[in-house]
Amino acid sequence: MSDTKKSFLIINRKAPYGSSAARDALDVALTISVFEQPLSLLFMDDAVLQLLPAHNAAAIGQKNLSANLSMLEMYDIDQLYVCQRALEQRGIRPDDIELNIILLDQSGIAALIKKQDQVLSF
Amino acid sequence: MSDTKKSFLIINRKAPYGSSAARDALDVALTISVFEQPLSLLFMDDAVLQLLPAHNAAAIGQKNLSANLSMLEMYDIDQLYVCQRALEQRGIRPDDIELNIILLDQSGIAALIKKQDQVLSF
Amino acid sequence: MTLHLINKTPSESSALRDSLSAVSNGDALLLIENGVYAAMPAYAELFTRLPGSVQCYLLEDDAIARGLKDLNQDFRAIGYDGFVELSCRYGKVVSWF
Amino acid sequence: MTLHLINKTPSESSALRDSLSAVSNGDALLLIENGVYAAMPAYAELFTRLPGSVQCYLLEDDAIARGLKDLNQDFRAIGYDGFVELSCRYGKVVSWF
Amino acid sequence: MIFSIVVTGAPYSSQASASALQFSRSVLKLGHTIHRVFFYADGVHSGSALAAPPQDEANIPSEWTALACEHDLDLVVCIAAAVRRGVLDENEARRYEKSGHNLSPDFTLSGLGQLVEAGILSDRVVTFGA
Amino acid sequence: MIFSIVVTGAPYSSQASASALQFSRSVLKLGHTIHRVFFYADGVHSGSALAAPPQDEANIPSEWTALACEHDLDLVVCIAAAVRRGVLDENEARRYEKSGHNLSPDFTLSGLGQLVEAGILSDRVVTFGA
Repeated sequence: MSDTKKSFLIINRKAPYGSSAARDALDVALTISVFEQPLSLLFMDDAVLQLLPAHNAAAIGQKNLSANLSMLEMYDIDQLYVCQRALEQRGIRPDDIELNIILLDQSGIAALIKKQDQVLSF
Repeated sequence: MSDTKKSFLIINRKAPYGSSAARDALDVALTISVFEQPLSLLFMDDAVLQLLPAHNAAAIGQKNLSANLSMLEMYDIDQLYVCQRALEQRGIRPDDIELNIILLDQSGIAALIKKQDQVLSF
Repeated sequence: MTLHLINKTPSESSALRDSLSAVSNGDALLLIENGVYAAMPAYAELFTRLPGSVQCYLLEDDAIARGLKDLNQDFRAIGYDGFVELSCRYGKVVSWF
Repeated sequence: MTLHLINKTPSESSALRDSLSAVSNGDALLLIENGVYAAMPAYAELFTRLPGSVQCYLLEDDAIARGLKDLNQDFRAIGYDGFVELSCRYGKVVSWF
Repeated sequence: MIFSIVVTGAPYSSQASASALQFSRSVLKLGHTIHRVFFYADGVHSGSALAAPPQDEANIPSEWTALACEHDLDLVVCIAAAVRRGVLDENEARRYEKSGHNLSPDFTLSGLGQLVEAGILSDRVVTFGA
Repeated sequence: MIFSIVVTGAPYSSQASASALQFSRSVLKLGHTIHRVFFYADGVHSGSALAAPPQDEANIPSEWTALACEHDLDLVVCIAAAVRRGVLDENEARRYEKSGHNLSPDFTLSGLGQLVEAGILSDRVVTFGA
């Protein structure tokens, strides 16, 4: 199995905290990186809200997602792609986001998906 | 308790079969009618899709919702209110629906909600 | 009068849009859970056609959890105690999700 | 090439809209579960900007269950065997929900 | 004022049960009464005796239990929604000949009549949906 | 061709598990292989041994069990998602000192590595989401 490599893309589309989707996706991302497979993450739609800084999820009895997001960088997952239109629709400036992100327009997203072996959605 | 009457409104907003919401709402409606409380049902958004005739849910291993909807009339629940805009957006003509329905516009919906004691949402 | 409770973002469900089409004069809106994102300034236009008599609130705990600040000034932030008080003040609570 | 699998109505989630913004030439769409409602003629406009090379399918079992007929002619109805065949023919399957 | 609370979302999957818990605490703190908390649809998983979240996360089912014990709350789980989803008390486990049961003893399985009765007897019904 | 299937919706609450079951039947009928079915998030409830739907309704967990027995399927339930939601096998019940367990014996609790390994070894991964 160690010889086999597949490129994985995780598509995130959900806001954090209201459901378990955001955390489920991050757990899968960390596991893929443990398996040392090529991995990209794409944030579309409400998932760009995961990228806002200064979460304080203790206020609702949950754990901060931000800690896990920062772990991505520790695990050398630095392919964080973000849908530009999703940011614009929510009035979020790329500068507001404290992670290294790559902005993609519609054709960029299509091209990103096209080159993957496996795509997992959350 | 037999002296107390409260008017109930059930707001349906979900399509049938994809989730349990439509059936959950109907089960509550039938229970309210057993308790002989004044009851209205409002179908908004995707819930108007529950009203289409000729379901055949056996195709996906479920039970037809239509049977339960017809039971509403047996139980004398004939206040079926339907959001006109939701029908229009989906190209459904009121004639396509084989139940006795009352069409409501936006202000009609607001007025309906206003006069209820309790509103349950599905 | 009715307190309308919305817990979904404008994108993940039509709950907000449907609630806005169902308010009466003197009702109130309260955004909770993911619903608080609707108070981001980018969504302000959704609320411009609301009657002036409709008060708008958001649950502070949910906004803090999500790192939201500089929100739409038309929304007043309240805690769970305020949520309970609103539930008492208005004749009923209608949930949109 | 990718098979895009959509299982939500145009109203209950932005899954369909997001999938449409992510298709490449030669991809295919397959509507399943509540997704089949998007093949109602009233929603035809959503699909007008798709490249002509994108094939559109819907899962017949789900359409029959929901009493849908006279659907958008651009969608071909298939069964689960057809769904499996499409999954083989396209290089991967991307789910939108 | 008399409140009843309806929860239709499962813990962890949705925020509904956690929000309802916080709301209930405030209701009681402010001197109001909770006639009943009714768990419907996926809300029935709030009554699980087997949920074992990591220690640094909230345990929603056991927080309901603690609140119920402190304030003598009536926590009712819809029986039809529950048995379908594999949430059983000892009686139902016997009836369906299942090997075990998993409803926390502080919750009661009962019918939708309990929801309607709560609507009739309560000044306010607040639904936390998923 | 080698398939793996991912299910993230609970039976009855969502159609995901039922659709995945139908799809899996067709995959096998057409002569393909299913490397693994992975149940994640609310999908973990597909592994419940206690679900007791009315007799005139499909019993999704037991249909999975029947299909697995017939075709020797590897049905894996994500352990982290499951224990949080109150789906436990005998081992986990012991570990968390719970009174009972409710995972059907034809399902296995395991980690997310099983999902990733399935993605690496399968030609196609098809997700049925909720």
